[in-house]
Amino acid sequence: GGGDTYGDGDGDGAADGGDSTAPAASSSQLVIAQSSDILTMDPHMHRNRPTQNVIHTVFESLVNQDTDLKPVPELATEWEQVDDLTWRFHLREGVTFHNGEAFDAEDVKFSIERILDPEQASPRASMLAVIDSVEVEDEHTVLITTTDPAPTLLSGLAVNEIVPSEYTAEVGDEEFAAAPVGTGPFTFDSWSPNEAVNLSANEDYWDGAPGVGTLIFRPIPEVSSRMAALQSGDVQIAAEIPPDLTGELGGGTEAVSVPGTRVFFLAMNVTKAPFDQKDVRVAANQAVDKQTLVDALYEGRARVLNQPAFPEMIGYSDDVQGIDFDAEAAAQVLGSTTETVQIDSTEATRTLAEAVAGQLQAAGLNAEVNVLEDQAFTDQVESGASTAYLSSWGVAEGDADVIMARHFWSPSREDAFYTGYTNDELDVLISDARSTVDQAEREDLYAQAMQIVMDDVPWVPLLNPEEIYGVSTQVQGWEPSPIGRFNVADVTLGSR
Amino acid sequence: MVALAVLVTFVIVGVLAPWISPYDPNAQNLANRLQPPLSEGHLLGTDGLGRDVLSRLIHGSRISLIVGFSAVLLSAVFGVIVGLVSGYVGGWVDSLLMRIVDAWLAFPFLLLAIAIVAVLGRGIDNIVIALVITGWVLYARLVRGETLSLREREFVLSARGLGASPMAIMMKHILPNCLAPIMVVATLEVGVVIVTEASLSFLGLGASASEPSWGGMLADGRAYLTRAWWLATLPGLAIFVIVLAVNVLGDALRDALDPRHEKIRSEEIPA
Amino acid sequence: MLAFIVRRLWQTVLVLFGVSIITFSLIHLTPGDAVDVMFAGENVSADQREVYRQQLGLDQPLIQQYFNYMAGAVQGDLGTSVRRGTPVAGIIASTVPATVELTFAALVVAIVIAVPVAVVSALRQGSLWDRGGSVLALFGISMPSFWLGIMLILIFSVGFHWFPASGRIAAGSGMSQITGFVLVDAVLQGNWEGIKSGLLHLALPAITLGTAITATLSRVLRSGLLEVKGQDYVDALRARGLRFATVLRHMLRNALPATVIVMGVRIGSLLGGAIVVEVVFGWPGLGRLVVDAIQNRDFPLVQGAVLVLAVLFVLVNLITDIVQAWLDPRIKLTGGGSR
Amino acid sequence: MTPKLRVQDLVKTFTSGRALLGTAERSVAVDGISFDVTTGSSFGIVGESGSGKSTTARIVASLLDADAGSVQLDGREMLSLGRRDLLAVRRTVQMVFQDPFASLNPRWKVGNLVGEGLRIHHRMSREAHRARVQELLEMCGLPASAATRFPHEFSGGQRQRIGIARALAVEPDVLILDEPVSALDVSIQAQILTLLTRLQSELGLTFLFIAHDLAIVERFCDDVAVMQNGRIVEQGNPVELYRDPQHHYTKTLLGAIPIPDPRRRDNNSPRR
Amino acid sequence: MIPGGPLHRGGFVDQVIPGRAEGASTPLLQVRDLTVRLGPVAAVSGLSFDVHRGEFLGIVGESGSGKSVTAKAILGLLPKSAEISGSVRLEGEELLGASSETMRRIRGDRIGLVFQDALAALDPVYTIGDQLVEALRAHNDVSKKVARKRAADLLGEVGIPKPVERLDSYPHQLSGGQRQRIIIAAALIAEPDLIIADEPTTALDVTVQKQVLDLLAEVCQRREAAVMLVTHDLGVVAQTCDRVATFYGGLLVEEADVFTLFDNPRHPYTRALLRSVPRLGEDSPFEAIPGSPAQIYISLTACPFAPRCEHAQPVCTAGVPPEFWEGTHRHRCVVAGRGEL
Ligand SMILES: Nc1ncnc2c1ncn2[C@@H]1O[C@H](COP(=O)(O)OP(=O)(O)OP(=O)(O)O)[C@@H](O)[C@H]1O
Ligand SMILES: Nc1ncnc2c1ncn2[C@@H]1O[C@H](COP(=O)(O)OP(=O)(O)OP(=O)(O)O)[C@@H](O)[C@H]1O
Ligand SMILES: [Mg+2]
Ligand SMILES: [Mg+2]
Repeated sequence: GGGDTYGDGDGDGAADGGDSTAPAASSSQLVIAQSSDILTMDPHMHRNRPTQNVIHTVFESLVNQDTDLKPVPELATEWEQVDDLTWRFHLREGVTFHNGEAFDAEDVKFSIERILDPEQASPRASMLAVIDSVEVEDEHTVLITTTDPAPTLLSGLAVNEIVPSEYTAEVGDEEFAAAPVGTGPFTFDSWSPNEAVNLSANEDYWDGAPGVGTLIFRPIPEVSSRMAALQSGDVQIAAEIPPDLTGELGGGTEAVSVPGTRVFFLAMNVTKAPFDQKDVRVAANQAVDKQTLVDALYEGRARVLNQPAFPEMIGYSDDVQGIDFDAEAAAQVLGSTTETVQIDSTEATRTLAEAVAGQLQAAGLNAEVNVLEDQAFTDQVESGASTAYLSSWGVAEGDADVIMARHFWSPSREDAFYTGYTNDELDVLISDARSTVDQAEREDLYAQAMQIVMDDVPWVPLLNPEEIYGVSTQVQGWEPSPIGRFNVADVTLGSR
Repeated sequence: MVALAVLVTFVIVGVLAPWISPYDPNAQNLANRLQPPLSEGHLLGTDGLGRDVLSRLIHGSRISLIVGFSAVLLSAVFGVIVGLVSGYVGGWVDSLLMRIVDAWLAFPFLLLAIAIVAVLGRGIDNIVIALVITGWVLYARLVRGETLSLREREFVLSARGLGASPMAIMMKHILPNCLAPIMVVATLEVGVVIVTEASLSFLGLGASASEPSWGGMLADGRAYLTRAWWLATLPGLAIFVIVLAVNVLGDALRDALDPRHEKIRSEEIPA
Repeated sequence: MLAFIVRRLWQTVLVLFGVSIITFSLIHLTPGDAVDVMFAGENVSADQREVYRQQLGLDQPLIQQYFNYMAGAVQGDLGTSVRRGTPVAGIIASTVPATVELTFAALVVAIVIAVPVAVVSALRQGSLWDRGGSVLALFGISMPSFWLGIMLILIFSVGFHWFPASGRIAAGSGMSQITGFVLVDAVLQGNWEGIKSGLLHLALPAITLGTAITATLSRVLRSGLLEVKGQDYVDALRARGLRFATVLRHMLRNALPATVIVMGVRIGSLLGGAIVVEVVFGWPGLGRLVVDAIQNRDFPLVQGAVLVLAVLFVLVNLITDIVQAWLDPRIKLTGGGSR
Repeated sequence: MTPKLRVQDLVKTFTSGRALLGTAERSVAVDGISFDVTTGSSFGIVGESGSGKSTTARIVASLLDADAGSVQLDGREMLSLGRRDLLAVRRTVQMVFQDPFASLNPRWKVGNLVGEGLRIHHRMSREAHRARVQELLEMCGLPASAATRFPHEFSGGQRQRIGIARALAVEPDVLILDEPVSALDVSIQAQILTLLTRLQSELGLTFLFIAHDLAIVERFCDDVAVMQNGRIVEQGNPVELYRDPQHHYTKTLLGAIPIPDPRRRDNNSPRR
Repeated sequence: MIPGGPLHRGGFVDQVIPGRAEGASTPLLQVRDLTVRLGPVAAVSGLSFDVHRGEFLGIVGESGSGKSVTAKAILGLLPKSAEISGSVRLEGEELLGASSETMRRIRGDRIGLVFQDALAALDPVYTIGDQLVEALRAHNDVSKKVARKRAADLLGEVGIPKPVERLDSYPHQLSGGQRQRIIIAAALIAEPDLIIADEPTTALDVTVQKQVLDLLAEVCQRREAAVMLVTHDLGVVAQTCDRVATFYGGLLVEEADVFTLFDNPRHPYTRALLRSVPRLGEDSPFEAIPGSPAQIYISLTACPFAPRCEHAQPVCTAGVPPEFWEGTHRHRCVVAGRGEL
């Protein structure tokens, strides 16, 4: 439900918000603009990244991810693997929820079971589906058992927050969403849908009181407006700034970026002409000048990919032989194709798709971009109707499994057709990697898998752009996270 | 007359696009992106992918003109018919039609656009269909309102007395008397429709991307307002010129149809 | 009169019924459902999706789903948003005031600008004033809202810092919601800062949204006035030596019916169609809600929002019909064909 | 022999005032009138302004629904005709409106206005059509060039003649004339009335003739009804009726006729 | 000062047009050489006449002869495309080309116009009460209530039953005669000095007609106002007017005091017109002037009546006939002027 106030804190004049003298830390106000509004404040009842970015300032998970996407302690201080199927987590002591309820093992058990409870119908259930049971060992220790070896359990736990067992059970789901209570650095005040989520500092936060008194999230869907709001001083951090617009920032604002977790690629349907020919797919890889794309469209704020993974990912391999740009070689093969190829895309990836299509065209492949509405696009590619499509896949978990098991593993063909590519050898490698908990061994398995994929080339891996934020120079002590979270507990506001 | 010339020029440009545009509108040159107007080889500069803006404008006139005119024409014709029938026949027919209009208006245009694109696929023809499906309502309401007033006028009564059929009364007596507002609205709608196409692009539902449209160019250019003003300004200007030409023509037509318009009809002096 | 209104409101029920059916069909014609959207780009197997569909009742036959929904709706329960898990009624209720507020403000802007322009243009047809007014109006029509909105923001928010770039009221103005209308609430609470802030926030979106209507309004009104100008009774009024303002009032009243109808439809489309402006200015209105809901395939929310829009439209059209009949006494509200 | 036209107990009420605001009040415009008109005769209606003459005319012309009563044409009830039959009736019954300008579509040229009835009821070649329109205009004393001009470019009397030409174009059996010559100078008046008389004797037309000029009615009509307050207060042969009026109102009416001789201004005349 | 046109001779401009014998004072309205062209139509040609306070000037003439156009021209109400020349003065003040504010003050207050077409002259969407009240308040500083009362009284005076209720009616709810009386009331309500009544009683029965004429006469007498009465009813002319002017083809063909005109008309058109008058109790056939009505295009070059005139001579078509004066009686017939009639 919506909040019942328009905002809290003390009235900071609207237009002159940015120009006012720096307020004292406790009363200072940090406004963050994202492109979309949250869906709910119940951490278990959504599957939406902007929502989680906000929720994670109020709630916390057992583990967090650092900038290299590696798991680090949050509400769990330590963990160990008891056996292939059992994990033990030691919980942080002396943590209380915003309503005063103490955080303990019961809350962890309650939260995970709440997500998995079919009655609850949590869309997050699939993320933790591998969990068989949660046992309370003692007040500050829990034991998690999985049905199968679960190498990605930690990344699953990192994105699922802990809610207070007593309070939640007492007030019920609806009331809980309206007045959520977590352990995070900020407490929830109000939410006016499509307008603002108002939070204030949790003075009793276990890691010390935050540096700002109020934290406000505002949804501003239009990029230009988001940047304008930043520049006019209405907001201090604006997320999702397209790289080619970073040049527009300045005058008290700057672009801050961090390597992102998205893999952009051109997928080719291996069951349809002309991509049923491997040499055509190879040629397509040769035809795309990724560096030029990075320079022109991303102002250099992206990395060229030679495999369907970026360096921070578990499973990325330096040894993989990618395919380099070679216009002449490409032209030799593509020049003899006759088909007109529709490259499906959504509006979000249109420019990149057009640029790639342009390069393919230059090499002799008759490529056209076909922009589809998001769901129509999904339908198209999942049903296998698409000849080629340009898309991206988010890998916030930092694990190659996310891509490999979804796009190149035959069991997943039932869920989505995508390129229709299968390879028995590859299937075995991926299956093995999925049931191995030893990370080094997994890395090795994936390295082999990557090479097979790059030999058969159902994809043209393109690039991995940085996450760019527009930030007011007022904001001090903030570092963006690759997965989009706002770790603003330590942020303070200086004068502009 | 100038207006007519402008309009004809645009149509000719649209028709001859493949022959007169200096470049392929989709030919990219990433090395040569965001060139300002009057730069070498590109009279009106290049866009974010290094495509020639002039060529895109020339090709874009096709879609924009087709969308603008066909959508307006079709919705006007359909809407006028519904409005005339509703207003003149009255009674339950009117109630029914107007309730349909109410329901119609309530419908989110986007939902319709998505559904149409989903069922019929992308392309300007489908954009036109979506625009017509939503557009006729305006004319229907307008004409119905005018008809309600006109049908009580004595000259309608007198025509009825002469034995004119309802059809003839609607078409020959009522319609000419509400043509002026229809014309004003229709000529305005040409602009509205072209801009709506732009808004669809803005919201990610534009025409097929392989054909440039002014609306699409404008929507793309908005991000570059400070950096490359020409990207949004030039297609905007093109739309403005078209809208202006159409409206000036509409005004002239309106005046021509107004028997009281003050001009000396000297050609009517009998010998 | 009363009977007329009662009958119209009764017909509204049918309208809503029709709207719900069409919306329902359309939403099911569109590709994908809420579950697909929710899990797009995630490693969620088809089986898992199916399970979730069952939990939400999306696996039931369409007719069944429709009847379930309508059964609730008839009892005033618009259902729960699939995406947000909160009751649809509450979500919509929180956006309607913002929408109405913006629409109203845009209308005020349009009237304030368009009426004088139309009057001067019509009276001095063909003059420089007339041409200037027309060009201005057409300029307004040719400028897409997103472009104008962004320009205004760049100039007045970023450049001069006169107006805020987005939102409805300064974050943290300490005002509680009573009616949901920012300005009304601010006045009720005597919160001057709130009034000021509310007005400042409203200004740019209202101007942006108002520009397009201004053009329509001024052109349609001008045409109406031109029509009226040549009528004998206008000469007759002048023959009585009436003041210009009085003659003008007569002309306006005669020219208004068509204008009112066109505006009625336009206001209608503003209510639901201010999407672009809402997006540009981060305005929490109904249009954006509907677009989000459509994109998320959040069926109950779309359906609920469309029903609310339908009610608003029916009201607007009812009001324009009444206004039209009030303006022109020759019109018979109750209709009915004569021989 | 059945009369050409039989009107019986006709009643018509109007709501006046603002129906919208609920201040409507009903007023009786025609209050139970009856009369017969025999084929080939002229029936005059004179009477007080606002007494329901035009209303009666409209009902008889099937342009307005009556509240009660009957109108029979050749013994056939007209008030309950369906659309199709109505069209046939319109060929036989035509009306000339009291307000000529309002009854002419301002956007039509006079040639088309006059030709409209022709086009509907008499298919003919374009040439014949034009010639006929020309003829009608000239019959009514309008120049042929009138065809290409719009109604607002004509004087009051010219418009009135356009209205007459328009009705005559249909070649009806029954012609309802609502003050058809009031805006004409006496010479043109005479021309039109002569034309009507000629048509009547040639084609056996029946006229329902509403007028204020008692002298014209006396000469033109075979019967006359005097109306006041929606009722016929007196009816009969005009010559006799004038000679020996019975009803008080008829007497007043006859007494108020201005005599076209300035030497005969009496105490009754406005300026003595 | 006033451009001499081809239509008059000599010192016409300075010549006092003889009005009533005692009319030595400046006339209330002085029209000189008024010429109006409407598109191709020469509606009025070289028109001159005076109207004095306290008198009724009757204007008769053929339908389409320019009577209404004259009335509108005096008040400056012709369409912009009309080509107008000559002079119209109200107590010395030139009205042709006067500023719109001057005209506004004069209209309604000094000169009231009763339009010929009553329905077209009423705003269809305002009640008649509103329209009357406005007409009064435009020139008199009275409250709405008082104005309404005056309006109702005036409606009563023009013979409209239940005047107070009628104030709330709309024009389309009235009968033709009722509307006509409304616009008479609208012209009278601000008590103008000159009332131009364009066929004000055509739709009225004779009793109401008499009531209305009585009212005009009363106003004329009480306020020393003048009335220009355009009518086709020669009975009305005979009973009310002091002087009569006859129009034909846009030309003022004859003017004389009412007795002279009826007793001794000089112009063949006036004679023919008088012959056509139907009289009660005479059972003669309707008598029309042979030939068809005049419609003058571009400009007048001959006597417009010549084609229909039984006395026509070659001189009649040689040019526009000049004015002939016989005391206060003037006419434009060359034949009559030569005494050959
Ligand atoms: N707006 C106009 N445009 C063109 N011609 C016009 C216009 N108004 C009037 N006329 C012509 O001017 C001439 C004079 O018209 P006017 O209305 O003065 O006649 P009138 O003497 O008042 O006749 P009536 O007795 O029939 O009312 C007519 O021939 C008429 O056709
Ligand atoms: N549409 C209407 N609505 C309300 N009242 C009306 C309407 N039409 C006519 N009336 C009233 O009905 C009565 C009769 O009108 P009608 O027009 O028949 O009179 P009439 O005899 O033709 O008078 P006139 O000689 O003045 O034309 C009048 O009192 C008039 O006010
Ligand atoms: Mg009448
Ligand atoms: Mg006239």
